Amino acid sequence: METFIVGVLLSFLVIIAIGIIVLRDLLAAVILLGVYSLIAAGAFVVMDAVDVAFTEAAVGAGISTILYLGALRFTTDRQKPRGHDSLPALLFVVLTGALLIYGTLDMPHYGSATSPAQTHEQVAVRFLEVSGDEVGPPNIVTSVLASYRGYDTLGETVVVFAAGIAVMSLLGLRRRRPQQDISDDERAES
Amino acid sequence: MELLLGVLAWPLAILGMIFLIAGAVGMTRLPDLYTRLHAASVTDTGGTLVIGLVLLLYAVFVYGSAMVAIKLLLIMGFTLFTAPTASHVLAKAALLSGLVPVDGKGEPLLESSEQATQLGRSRPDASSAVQEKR
Amino acid sequence: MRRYPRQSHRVLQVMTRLLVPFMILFGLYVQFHGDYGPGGGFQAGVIIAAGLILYGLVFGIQRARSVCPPSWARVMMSLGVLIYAGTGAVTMLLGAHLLDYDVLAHDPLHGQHWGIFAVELGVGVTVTGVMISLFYGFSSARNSIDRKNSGLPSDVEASSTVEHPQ
Amino acid sequence: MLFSVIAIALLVAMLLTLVRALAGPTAFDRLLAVNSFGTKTVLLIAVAGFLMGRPEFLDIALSYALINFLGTVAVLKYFELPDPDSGHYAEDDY
Repeated sequence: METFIVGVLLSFLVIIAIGIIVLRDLLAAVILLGVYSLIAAGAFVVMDAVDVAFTEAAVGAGISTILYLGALRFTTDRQKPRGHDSLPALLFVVLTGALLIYGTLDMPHYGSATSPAQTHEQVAVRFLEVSGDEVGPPNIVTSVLASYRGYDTLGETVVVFAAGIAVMSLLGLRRRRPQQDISDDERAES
Repeated sequence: MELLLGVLAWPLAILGMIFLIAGAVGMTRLPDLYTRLHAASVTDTGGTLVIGLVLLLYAVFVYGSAMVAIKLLLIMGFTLFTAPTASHVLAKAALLSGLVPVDGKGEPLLESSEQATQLGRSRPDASSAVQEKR
Repeated sequence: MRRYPRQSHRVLQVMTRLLVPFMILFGLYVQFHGDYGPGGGFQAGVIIAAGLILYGLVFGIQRARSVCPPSWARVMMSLGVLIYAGTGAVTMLLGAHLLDYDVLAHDPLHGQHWGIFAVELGVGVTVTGVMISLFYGFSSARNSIDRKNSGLPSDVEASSTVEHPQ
Repeated sequence: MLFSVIAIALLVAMLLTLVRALAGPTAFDRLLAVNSFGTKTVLLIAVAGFLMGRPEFLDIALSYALINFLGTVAVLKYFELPDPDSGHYAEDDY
Protein backbone atom coordinates (compact mmCIF):
# COMPACT_ATOMS: atom_id res chain seq x y z
CA MET A 1 0.00 0.00 0.00
CA GLU A 2 2.78 2.42 0.92
CA THR A 3 4.54 1.65 -2.34
CA PHE A 4 1.35 2.37 -4.24
CA ILE A 5 0.83 5.72 -2.52
CA VAL A 6 4.44 6.72 -3.10
CA GLY A 7 4.16 5.72 -6.74
CA VAL A 8 1.04 7.80 -7.27
CA LEU A 9 2.54 10.78 -5.45
CA LEU A 10 5.74 10.58 -7.49
CA SER A 11 3.76 10.49 -10.72
CA PHE A 12 1.90 13.59 -9.50
CA LEU A 13 5.32 15.18 -9.04
CA VAL A 14 6.21 14.43 -12.66
CA ILE A 15 2.92 15.91 -13.89
CA ILE A 16 3.46 19.07 -11.82
CA ALA A 17 7.05 19.41 -13.01
CA ILE A 18 5.95 19.20 -16.66
CA GLY A 19 3.23 21.74 -15.93
CA ILE A 20 5.75 24.14 -14.39
CA ILE A 21 7.96 23.84 -17.46
CA VAL A 22 5.13 24.37 -19.94
CA LEU A 23 3.40 27.32 -18.25
CA ARG A 24 4.45 30.79 -19.36
CA ASP A 25 2.82 32.47 -16.38
CA LEU A 26 5.46 32.60 -13.68
CA LEU A 27 2.94 33.32 -10.94
CA ALA A 28 1.18 30.07 -11.83
CA ALA A 29 4.54 28.32 -11.75
CA VAL A 30 5.16 29.64 -8.23
CA ILE A 31 1.74 28.42 -7.12
CA LEU A 32 2.42 25.02 -8.68
CA LEU A 33 5.75 24.86 -6.85
CA GLY A 34 3.70 25.07 -3.67
CA VAL A 35 1.80 21.97 -4.80
CA TYR A 36 5.11 20.34 -5.67
CA SER A 37 6.40 20.70 -2.14
CA LEU A 38 3.08 19.51 -0.72
CA ILE A 39 3.30 16.31 -2.74
CA ALA A 40 6.98 15.88 -1.97
CA ALA A 41 6.31 16.15 1.75
CA GLY A 42 3.51 13.62 1.48
CA ALA A 43 5.82 11.21 -0.33
CA PHE A 44 8.56 11.73 2.28
CA VAL A 45 6.13 10.94 5.08
CA VAL A 46 5.00 7.74 3.42
CA MET A 47 8.66 6.82 2.84
CA ASP A 48 9.29 7.26 6.59
CA ALA A 49 11.64 10.24 6.23
CA VAL A 50 9.76 12.26 8.78
CA ASP A 51 12.28 14.98 9.51
CA VAL A 52 12.86 15.66 5.83
CA ALA A 53 9.12 15.84 5.33
CA PHE A 54 8.87 18.28 8.18
CA THR A 55 11.46 20.56 6.62
CA GLU A 56 9.75 20.33 3.26
CA ALA A 57 6.42 21.12 4.90
CA ALA A 58 7.74 24.08 6.83
CA VAL A 59 9.87 25.62 4.09
CA GLY A 60 8.19 24.59 0.87
CA ALA A 61 4.62 25.54 1.63
CA GLY A 62 5.08 28.92 3.23
CA ILE A 63 8.48 30.52 3.09
CA SER A 64 9.63 29.55 -0.38
CA THR A 65 6.37 30.79 -1.91
CA ILE A 66 6.92 34.13 -0.20
CA LEU A 67 10.51 34.36 -1.39
CA TYR A 68 9.52 33.49 -4.97
CA LEU A 69 6.79 36.09 -4.89
CA GLY A 70 9.24 38.63 -3.56
CA ALA A 71 11.51 37.80 -6.48
CA LEU A 72 8.59 38.15 -8.90
CA ARG A 73 7.87 41.60 -7.54
CA PHE A 74 11.35 42.65 -8.59
CA THR A 75 10.95 41.33 -12.09
CA THR A 76 7.74 40.41 -13.86
CA ASP A 77 5.39 37.48 -13.79
CA ARG A 78 5.55 36.72 -17.51
CA GLN A 79 8.25 34.54 -18.93
CA LYS A 80 9.95 35.92 -22.01
CA PRO A 81 8.89 34.08 -25.16
CA ARG A 82 11.53 31.67 -26.26
CA GLY A 83 13.35 32.43 -29.48
CA HIS A 84 13.42 29.03 -31.09
CA ASP A 85 13.72 25.48 -29.88
CA SER A 86 17.06 24.27 -31.05
CA LEU A 87 17.36 20.61 -31.89
CA PRO A 88 20.92 20.15 -30.60
CA ALA A 89 19.87 21.55 -27.23
CA LEU A 90 16.96 19.13 -27.07
CA LEU A 91 19.24 16.24 -28.01
CA PHE A 92 21.73 17.28 -25.37
CA VAL A 93 19.08 17.47 -22.68
CA VAL A 94 17.61 14.11 -23.63
CA LEU A 95 21.07 12.57 -23.65
CA THR A 96 21.93 14.00 -20.24
CA GLY A 97 18.62 12.84 -18.83
CA ALA A 98 19.14 9.35 -20.24
CA LEU A 99 22.62 9.25 -18.69
CA LEU A 100 21.24 10.29 -15.32
CA ILE A 101 18.55 7.63 -15.49
CA TYR A 102 21.22 5.11 -16.50
CA GLY A 103 23.15 6.21 -13.43
CA THR A 104 20.23 5.51 -11.15
CA LEU A 105 20.15 1.87 -12.31
CA ASP A 106 23.21 1.19 -10.20
CA MET A 107 21.61 2.59 -7.08
CA PRO A 108 20.22 0.24 -4.43
CA HIS A 109 16.48 -0.25 -4.44
CA TYR A 110 14.28 1.78 -2.13
CA GLY A 111 14.40 0.25 1.34
CA SER A 112 17.08 -2.24 0.34
CA ALA A 113 18.80 -3.85 3.31
CA THR A 114 22.02 -4.34 1.39
CA SER A 115 22.53 -0.75 0.30
CA PRO A 116 25.93 0.73 1.20
CA ALA A 117 24.32 3.12 3.67
CA GLN A 118 23.11 0.13 5.68
CA THR A 119 26.11 -2.14 5.36
CA HIS A 120 29.10 0.18 5.34
CA GLU A 121 30.98 -0.60 8.56
CA GLN A 122 27.62 -1.10 10.22
CA VAL A 123 27.28 2.68 10.79
CA ALA A 124 23.49 2.70 10.63
CA VAL A 125 23.23 -0.30 12.92
CA ARG A 126 25.64 1.30 15.35
CA PHE A 127 23.64 4.52 15.49
CA LEU A 128 20.44 2.61 16.04
CA GLU A 129 21.88 0.46 18.79
CA VAL A 130 24.20 2.76 20.71
CA SER A 131 22.89 6.29 20.28
CA GLY A 132 20.34 5.85 23.06
CA ASP A 133 23.10 5.17 25.57
CA GLU A 134 25.66 7.55 24.10
CA VAL A 135 23.57 10.58 23.27
CA GLY A 136 20.10 10.07 24.61
CA PRO A 137 17.31 11.47 22.44
CA PRO A 138 14.82 8.88 21.21
CA ASN A 139 14.78 10.63 17.83
CA ILE A 140 18.02 9.35 16.32
CA VAL A 141 17.92 11.94 13.56
CA THR A 142 18.32 14.62 16.20
CA SER A 143 21.21 12.86 17.88
CA VAL A 144 22.97 12.32 14.57
CA LEU A 145 22.44 15.90 13.42
CA ALA A 146 23.23 17.67 16.65
CA SER A 147 25.77 15.41 18.26
CA TYR A 148 27.47 12.90 16.00
CA ARG A 149 27.59 15.34 13.13
CA GLY A 150 27.69 18.57 15.10
CA TYR A 151 30.41 20.03 12.85
CA ASP A 152 28.18 19.54 9.84
CA THR A 153 25.26 21.27 11.44
CA LEU A 154 27.48 24.11 12.60
CA GLY A 155 28.54 24.50 8.99
CA GLU A 156 24.95 24.46 7.84
CA THR A 157 23.98 27.11 10.34
CA VAL A 158 26.81 29.28 9.13
CA VAL A 159 25.65 28.69 5.55
CA VAL A 160 22.13 29.84 6.43
CA PHE A 161 23.61 32.87 8.18
CA ALA A 162 25.85 33.69 5.23
CA ALA A 163 22.97 33.28 2.79
CA GLY A 164 20.88 35.67 4.86
CA ILE A 165 23.69 38.22 4.93
CA ALA A 166 24.20 37.87 1.18
CA VAL A 167 20.55 38.38 0.30
CA MET A 168 20.27 41.33 2.64
CA SER A 169 23.32 42.97 1.16
CA LEU A 170 21.82 42.49 -2.30
CA LEU A 171 18.44 43.91 -1.31
CA GLY A 172 19.91 46.79 0.65
CA LEU A 173 20.05 47.25 4.36
CA ARG A 174 18.84 50.83 4.57
CA ARG A 175 16.69 51.77 7.50
CA ARG A 176 13.47 53.61 6.97
CA ARG A 177 11.59 56.03 9.09
CA PRO A 178 7.95 55.53 10.14
CA GLN A 179 5.28 56.91 7.85
CA GLN A 180 2.54 59.30 8.73
CA ASP A 181 -0.76 57.58 9.40
CA ILE A 182 -2.99 57.57 6.35
CA SER A 183 -5.72 54.99 6.08
CA ASP A 184 -5.33 52.91 2.97
CA ASP A 185 -8.89 53.35 1.84
CA GLU A 186 -8.65 57.09 2.11
CA ARG A 187 -5.53 57.03 0.07
CA ALA A 188 -7.07 54.83 -2.58
CA GLU A 189 -10.15 56.96 -2.86
CA SER A 190 -8.51 60.36 -2.70
CA MET B 1 -15.32 -3.37 20.40
CA GLU B 2 -13.77 -3.96 16.99
CA LEU B 3 -17.21 -4.36 15.50
CA LEU B 4 -18.52 -1.22 17.15
CA LEU B 5 -15.53 0.72 15.91
CA GLY B 6 -16.09 -0.58 12.38
CA VAL B 7 -19.78 0.22 12.49
CA LEU B 8 -18.99 3.76 13.59
CA ALA B 9 -15.96 4.39 11.45
CA TRP B 10 -16.97 3.03 8.04
CA PRO B 11 -20.08 5.17 7.48
CA LEU B 12 -18.19 8.26 8.61
CA ALA B 13 -15.28 7.41 6.34
CA ILE B 14 -17.58 6.83 3.36
CA LEU B 15 -19.31 10.13 4.06
CA GLY B 16 -15.96 11.88 4.19
CA MET B 17 -14.80 10.28 0.97
CA ILE B 18 -18.03 11.31 -0.76
CA PHE B 19 -17.42 14.87 0.44
CA LEU B 20 -13.87 14.92 -0.82
CA ILE B 21 -14.53 13.37 -4.20
CA ALA B 22 -17.67 15.43 -4.79
CA GLY B 23 -15.75 18.57 -3.98
CA ALA B 24 -12.91 17.60 -6.29
CA VAL B 25 -15.29 16.73 -9.14
CA GLY B 26 -17.08 20.02 -8.62
CA MET B 27 -13.79 21.85 -8.73
CA THR B 28 -12.96 20.30 -12.09
CA ARG B 29 -16.38 20.58 -13.71
CA LEU B 30 -17.97 23.86 -12.63
CA PRO B 31 -17.80 26.88 -14.93
CA ASP B 32 -16.13 29.69 -13.01
CA LEU B 33 -14.05 30.45 -9.97
CA TYR B 34 -16.91 31.35 -7.66
CA THR B 35 -18.85 28.15 -8.26
CA ARG B 36 -15.67 26.10 -7.93
CA LEU B 37 -14.95 27.86 -4.68
CA HIS B 38 -18.44 27.01 -3.55
CA ALA B 39 -17.91 23.35 -4.42
CA ALA B 40 -14.49 23.09 -2.88
CA SER B 41 -14.68 25.01 0.35
CA VAL B 42 -17.53 23.36 2.23
CA THR B 43 -16.70 19.84 1.12
CA ASP B 44 -13.04 20.24 2.00
CA THR B 45 -13.74 21.45 5.48
CA GLY B 46 -16.50 18.90 5.99
CA GLY B 47 -14.48 16.04 4.57
CA THR B 48 -11.52 16.91 6.74
CA LEU B 49 -13.68 17.07 9.84
CA VAL B 50 -15.45 13.78 9.15
CA ILE B 51 -12.29 11.86 8.26
CA GLY B 52 -10.56 13.50 11.20
CA LEU B 53 -13.36 12.10 13.35
CA VAL B 54 -12.67 8.60 12.00
CA LEU B 55 -8.98 8.98 12.80
CA LEU B 56 -9.92 10.32 16.22
CA LEU B 57 -11.97 7.20 16.92
CA TYR B 58 -8.96 5.06 16.08
CA ALA B 59 -6.61 7.28 18.07
CA VAL B 60 -8.76 6.99 21.15
CA PHE B 61 -9.92 3.39 20.98
CA VAL B 62 -7.06 1.59 19.23
CA TYR B 63 -3.95 3.57 20.11
CA GLY B 64 -5.29 5.06 23.29
CA SER B 65 -2.91 7.98 22.91
CA ALA B 66 -4.04 11.31 24.28
CA MET B 67 -1.30 13.20 22.40
CA VAL B 68 -2.43 11.83 19.05
CA ALA B 69 -6.03 12.69 19.83
CA ILE B 70 -5.12 16.23 20.85
CA LYS B 71 -3.08 16.75 17.71
CA LEU B 72 -5.93 15.46 15.58
CA LEU B 73 -8.32 17.82 17.32
CA LEU B 74 -5.89 20.69 16.69
CA ILE B 75 -5.62 19.77 13.00
CA MET B 76 -9.40 19.64 12.71
CA GLY B 77 -9.77 22.93 14.55
CA PHE B 78 -7.22 24.74 12.42
CA THR B 79 -8.75 23.40 9.22
CA LEU B 80 -12.17 24.45 10.44
CA PHE B 81 -10.88 27.99 10.86
CA THR B 82 -8.35 28.45 8.09
CA ALA B 83 -10.08 26.77 5.13
CA PRO B 84 -13.21 28.97 5.17
CA THR B 85 -11.06 32.05 5.78
CA ALA B 86 -8.91 31.17 2.81
CA SER B 87 -12.02 30.72 0.66
CA HIS B 88 -13.40 34.05 1.81
CA VAL B 89 -10.18 35.89 1.15
CA LEU B 90 -9.84 34.20 -2.23
CA ALA B 91 -13.34 35.22 -3.31
CA LYS B 92 -12.82 38.76 -2.08
CA ALA B 93 -9.50 39.08 -3.86
CA ALA B 94 -11.01 37.71 -7.06
CA LEU B 95 -13.83 40.25 -6.89
CA LEU B 96 -11.43 43.08 -6.12
CA SER B 97 -9.26 42.21 -9.05
CA GLY B 98 -12.33 42.37 -11.27
CA LEU B 99 -13.10 38.75 -12.05
CA VAL B 100 -16.74 38.72 -13.17
CA PRO B 101 -18.88 35.74 -12.14
CA VAL B 102 -20.56 33.87 -15.01
CA ASP B 103 -23.66 31.70 -15.10
CA GLY B 104 -24.03 28.20 -16.53
CA LYS B 105 -24.08 29.38 -20.12
CA GLY B 106 -20.96 31.41 -19.63
CA GLU B 107 -22.69 34.79 -19.64
CA PRO B 108 -21.33 37.38 -17.22
CA LEU B 109 -23.56 38.25 -14.29
CA LEU B 110 -22.14 41.73 -13.86
CA GLU B 111 -21.76 44.46 -16.41
CA SER B 112 -18.11 45.18 -15.94
CA SER B 113 -15.16 44.21 -13.87
CA GLU B 114 -15.37 47.58 -12.11
CA GLN B 115 -18.67 46.41 -10.65
CA ALA B 116 -16.98 43.29 -9.37
CA THR B 117 -14.32 45.45 -7.79
CA GLN B 118 -17.00 47.57 -6.17
CA LEU B 119 -18.67 44.43 -4.82
CA GLY B 120 -15.38 43.31 -3.37
CA ARG B 121 -14.92 46.51 -1.42
CA SER B 122 -15.60 46.00 2.23
CA ARG B 123 -17.29 49.33 2.80
CA PRO B 124 -21.09 48.80 2.90
CA ASP B 125 -21.93 52.03 1.08
CA ALA B 126 -19.69 51.08 -1.78
CA SER B 127 -21.30 47.68 -2.28
CA SER B 128 -24.88 48.89 -1.89
CA ALA B 129 -24.37 51.36 -4.72
CA VAL B 130 -24.12 48.47 -7.16
CA GLN B 131 -27.08 46.41 -8.19
CA GLU B 132 -26.90 43.27 -10.23
CA LYS B 133 -27.53 43.23 -13.92
CA ARG B 134 -30.74 41.27 -13.61
CA MET C 1 -7.04 40.48 -14.14
CA ARG C 2 -5.43 43.46 -12.58
CA ARG C 3 -4.05 44.54 -9.29
CA TYR C 4 -6.04 46.59 -6.89
CA PRO C 5 -5.29 49.04 -4.13
CA ARG C 6 -4.97 47.63 -0.68
CA GLN C 7 -8.13 46.66 1.09
CA SER C 8 -8.37 45.69 4.69
CA HIS C 9 -9.60 42.16 5.32
CA ARG C 10 -11.51 42.02 8.55
CA VAL C 11 -12.01 38.24 8.51
CA LEU C 12 -8.37 37.67 7.70
CA GLN C 13 -7.26 39.97 10.47
CA VAL C 14 -9.36 38.22 13.10
CA MET C 15 -8.20 34.81 11.91
CA THR C 16 -4.58 35.89 11.89
CA ARG C 17 -4.88 37.18 15.41
CA LEU C 18 -6.18 33.76 16.42
CA LEU C 19 -3.69 31.76 14.42
CA VAL C 20 -0.36 33.50 14.95
CA PRO C 21 -0.02 32.65 18.66
CA PHE C 22 -0.70 29.02 17.85
CA MET C 23 1.91 29.05 15.11
CA ILE C 24 4.55 30.47 17.41
CA LEU C 25 3.55 28.06 20.18
CA PHE C 26 3.76 25.16 17.77
CA GLY C 27 7.15 26.40 16.65
CA LEU C 28 8.35 26.37 20.23
CA TYR C 29 6.92 22.87 20.66
CA VAL C 30 8.84 21.69 17.61
CA GLN C 31 11.97 23.40 18.89
CA PHE C 32 11.97 21.81 22.31
CA HIS C 33 10.34 18.51 21.44
CA GLY C 34 12.75 17.71 18.62
CA ASP C 35 14.52 15.17 20.83
CA TYR C 36 11.42 13.03 21.01
CA GLY C 37 9.50 13.61 17.80
CA PRO C 38 10.27 14.85 14.33
CA GLY C 39 11.59 18.36 14.02
CA GLY C 40 14.28 20.49 15.49
CA GLY C 41 15.78 23.92 15.32
CA PHE C 42 15.50 24.47 11.59
CA GLN C 43 11.85 23.56 11.29
CA ALA C 44 10.99 25.46 14.46
CA GLY C 45 12.74 28.57 13.22
CA VAL C 46 10.88 28.45 9.95
CA ILE C 47 7.51 27.97 11.67
CA ILE C 48 8.07 30.83 14.12
CA ALA C 49 9.20 33.08 11.30
CA ALA C 50 6.13 31.99 9.31
CA GLY C 51 3.94 33.17 12.16
CA LEU C 52 5.50 36.59 12.14
CA ILE C 53 5.42 36.74 8.34
CA LEU C 54 1.70 35.96 8.34
CA TYR C 55 1.22 38.78 10.83
CA GLY C 56 3.24 41.11 8.65
CA LEU C 57 1.36 40.16 5.48
CA VAL C 58 -2.05 40.73 7.01
CA PHE C 59 -1.45 43.72 9.28
CA GLY C 60 1.22 45.42 7.25
CA ILE C 61 4.96 45.43 7.44
CA GLN C 62 5.03 48.45 9.68
CA ARG C 63 3.26 46.61 12.47
CA ALA C 64 5.42 43.54 12.06
CA ARG C 65 8.43 45.81 12.31
CA SER C 66 7.17 47.17 15.59
CA VAL C 67 6.68 43.62 16.89
CA CYS C 68 10.11 42.47 15.80
CA PRO C 69 12.33 45.31 14.60
CA PRO C 70 14.68 44.44 11.75
CA SER C 71 17.64 45.11 14.01
CA TRP C 72 16.45 42.33 16.33
CA ALA C 73 16.19 39.97 13.40
CA ARG C 74 19.72 40.89 12.38
CA VAL C 75 20.96 40.33 15.91
CA MET C 76 19.17 36.97 16.02
CA MET C 77 20.91 35.87 12.84
CA SER C 78 24.31 36.21 14.39
CA LEU C 79 23.24 35.30 17.92
CA GLY C 80 22.26 31.80 16.83
CA VAL C 81 25.60 31.12 15.21
CA LEU C 82 27.23 32.54 18.34
CA ILE C 83 25.24 30.19 20.57
CA TYR C 84 26.21 27.23 18.43
CA ALA C 85 29.87 28.08 18.16
CA GLY C 86 29.90 29.21 21.78
CA THR C 87 28.76 25.75 22.86
CA GLY C 88 31.71 24.37 20.99
CA ALA C 89 34.02 26.88 22.62
CA VAL C 90 32.69 26.01 26.08
CA THR C 91 33.29 22.32 25.52
CA MET C 92 36.83 23.17 24.45
CA LEU C 93 37.38 25.33 27.53
CA LEU C 94 36.17 22.44 29.67
CA GLY C 95 38.88 20.32 28.18
CA ALA C 96 37.08 18.23 25.57
CA HIS C 97 37.02 18.42 21.79
CA LEU C 98 34.94 20.99 19.91
CA LEU C 99 31.22 20.18 20.27
CA ASP C 100 31.90 17.16 22.49
CA TYR C 101 29.03 17.72 24.88
CA ASP C 102 29.95 15.01 27.37
CA VAL C 103 31.69 17.49 29.65
CA LEU C 104 28.82 19.97 29.93
CA ALA C 105 27.23 18.24 32.91
CA HIS C 106 28.18 15.80 35.62
CA ASP C 107 27.51 12.74 33.48
CA PRO C 108 27.85 12.37 29.70
CA LEU C 109 24.18 11.72 28.97
CA HIS C 110 23.10 14.93 30.70
CA GLY C 111 25.91 16.76 29.00
CA GLN C 112 24.72 15.53 25.63
CA HIS C 113 21.22 16.63 26.51
CA TRP C 114 22.29 20.17 27.34
CA GLY C 115 24.59 20.33 24.35
CA ILE C 116 21.88 19.28 21.91
CA PHE C 117 19.47 21.72 23.53
CA ALA C 118 21.89 24.63 23.12
CA VAL C 119 22.84 23.70 19.59
CA GLU C 120 19.26 23.31 18.43
CA LEU C 121 18.43 26.63 20.06
CA GLY C 122 21.25 28.22 18.10
CA VAL C 123 20.00 26.78 14.82
CA GLY C 124 16.45 27.88 15.60
CA VAL C 125 17.43 31.45 16.47
CA THR C 126 19.56 31.83 13.35
CA VAL C 127 16.91 30.44 11.02
CA THR C 128 14.19 32.62 12.56
CA GLY C 129 16.37 35.68 12.18
CA VAL C 130 17.33 34.90 8.60
CA MET C 131 13.76 34.19 7.50
CA ILE C 132 12.40 37.34 9.11
CA SER C 133 15.22 39.42 7.65
CA LEU C 134 14.60 38.00 4.20
CA PHE C 135 10.93 38.84 4.48
CA TYR C 136 11.69 42.39 5.58
CA GLY C 137 14.27 42.74 2.85
CA PHE C 138 11.95 41.56 0.11
CA SER C 139 8.95 43.49 1.31
CA SER C 140 10.62 46.82 1.85
CA ALA C 141 12.78 47.01 -1.24
CA ARG C 142 11.14 49.50 -3.57
CA ASN C 143 11.06 48.98 -7.26
CA SER C 144 9.68 50.83 -10.21
CA ILE C 145 9.00 47.88 -12.49
CA ASP C 146 6.11 46.76 -10.38
CA ARG C 147 4.22 49.97 -10.74
CA LYS C 148 4.69 49.93 -14.50
CA ASN C 149 3.23 46.44 -14.77
CA SER C 150 0.34 46.88 -12.41
CA GLY C 151 -2.12 47.78 -15.16
CA LEU C 152 -3.98 50.37 -13.16
CA PRO C 153 -4.72 53.87 -14.37
CA SER C 154 -1.98 56.24 -13.47
CA ASP C 155 -4.00 58.38 -11.06
CA VAL C 156 -4.79 55.37 -8.87
CA GLU C 157 -1.17 54.46 -8.94
CA ALA C 158 -0.10 57.89 -7.94
CA SER C 159 -2.57 58.06 -5.11
CA SER C 160 -1.77 54.63 -3.82
CA THR C 161 1.82 55.43 -3.20
CA VAL C 162 3.14 57.88 -0.71
CA GLU C 163 6.27 59.73 -1.59
CA HIS C 164 8.43 59.11 1.31
CA PRO C 165 11.08 61.54 2.41
CA GLN C 166 14.59 60.24 2.36
CA MET D 1 -8.25 -1.61 5.09
CA LEU D 2 -10.22 1.43 6.12
CA PHE D 3 -7.18 3.66 5.94
CA SER D 4 -6.16 2.24 2.57
CA VAL D 5 -9.59 3.03 1.13
CA ILE D 6 -9.47 6.57 2.53
CA ALA D 7 -5.96 7.02 1.13
CA ILE D 8 -7.06 5.90 -2.34
CA ALA D 9 -10.07 8.21 -2.23
CA LEU D 10 -7.76 11.04 -1.21
CA LEU D 11 -5.41 10.28 -4.09
CA VAL D 12 -8.32 10.36 -6.56
CA ALA D 13 -9.50 13.68 -5.14
CA MET D 14 -5.94 14.99 -5.33
CA LEU D 15 -5.68 14.00 -8.97
CA LEU D 16 -8.88 15.90 -9.80
CA THR D 17 -7.62 18.91 -7.86
CA LEU D 18 -4.34 18.69 -9.71
CA VAL D 19 -6.23 18.94 -13.00
CA ARG D 20 -7.69 22.25 -11.84
CA ALA D 21 -4.32 23.46 -10.62
CA LEU D 22 -2.80 22.80 -14.03
CA ALA D 23 -5.74 23.95 -16.14
CA GLY D 24 -7.13 26.82 -14.06
CA PRO D 25 -7.52 29.81 -16.32
CA THR D 26 -6.83 32.40 -13.62
CA ALA D 27 -4.31 32.40 -10.85
CA PHE D 28 -7.18 32.34 -8.37
CA ASP D 29 -8.33 28.98 -9.71
CA ARG D 30 -4.87 27.59 -9.23
CA LEU D 31 -4.72 29.07 -5.78
CA LEU D 32 -8.04 27.48 -4.89
CA ALA D 33 -6.72 24.16 -6.14
CA VAL D 34 -3.52 24.54 -4.13
CA ASN D 35 -5.42 25.42 -1.01
CA SER D 36 -7.70 22.45 -1.40
CA PHE D 37 -4.72 20.27 -2.26
CA GLY D 38 -3.08 21.36 0.96
CA THR D 39 -6.10 20.30 2.98
CA LYS D 40 -6.05 16.93 1.27
CA THR D 41 -2.32 16.54 1.88
CA VAL D 42 -2.84 17.22 5.56
CA LEU D 43 -5.40 14.44 5.58
CA LEU D 44 -3.19 12.14 3.53
CA ILE D 45 -0.26 12.59 5.91
CA ALA D 46 -2.50 11.95 8.89
CA VAL D 47 -4.02 8.86 7.26
CA ALA D 48 -0.58 7.62 6.21
CA GLY D 49 0.56 7.88 9.81
CA PHE D 50 -2.31 5.65 10.89
CA LEU D 51 -1.82 3.36 7.91
CA MET D 52 1.75 2.66 8.96
CA GLY D 53 0.75 2.37 12.60
CA ARG D 54 2.81 5.39 13.59
CA PRO D 55 0.38 8.21 14.31
CA GLU D 56 3.15 10.37 15.76
CA PHE D 57 3.54 11.77 12.27
CA LEU D 58 0.68 14.12 12.97
CA ASP D 59 3.21 16.86 13.78
CA ILE D 60 3.81 17.31 10.08
CA ALA D 61 0.14 17.39 9.26
CA LEU D 62 -0.31 19.97 11.97
CA SER D 63 2.46 22.17 10.64
CA TYR D 64 0.92 21.93 7.17
CA ALA D 65 -2.50 22.84 8.49
CA LEU D 66 -0.91 25.97 9.94
CA ILE D 67 1.42 26.93 7.12
CA ASN D 68 -0.76 26.15 4.12
CA PHE D 69 -2.78 29.23 4.99
CA LEU D 70 0.32 31.40 4.80
CA GLY D 71 1.00 30.50 1.17
CA THR D 72 -2.54 31.38 0.12
CA VAL D 73 -2.42 34.73 1.91
CA ALA D 74 0.98 35.49 0.42
CA VAL D 75 -0.17 34.92 -3.16
CA LEU D 76 -3.29 36.99 -2.58
CA LYS D 77 -1.17 39.82 -1.20
CA TYR D 78 0.78 39.70 -4.44
CA PHE D 79 -2.29 41.00 -6.25
CA GLU D 80 -2.40 44.10 -4.14
CA LEU D 81 -0.54 47.11 -5.32
CA PRO D 82 2.86 47.26 -3.74
CA ASP D 83 2.75 49.56 -0.81
CA PRO D 84 5.36 48.21 1.49
CA ASP D 85 6.03 51.16 3.70
CA SER D 86 2.55 52.03 4.73
CA GLY D 87 1.23 48.82 6.18
CA HIS D 88 -1.22 50.65 8.29
CA TYR D 89 -4.80 49.74 8.95
CA ALA D 90 -7.03 51.76 11.20
CA GLU D 91 -8.43 49.61 13.97
CA ASP D 92 -12.05 50.28 13.10
CA ASP D 93 -11.62 49.88 9.39
CA TYR D 94 -13.67 47.14 7.81
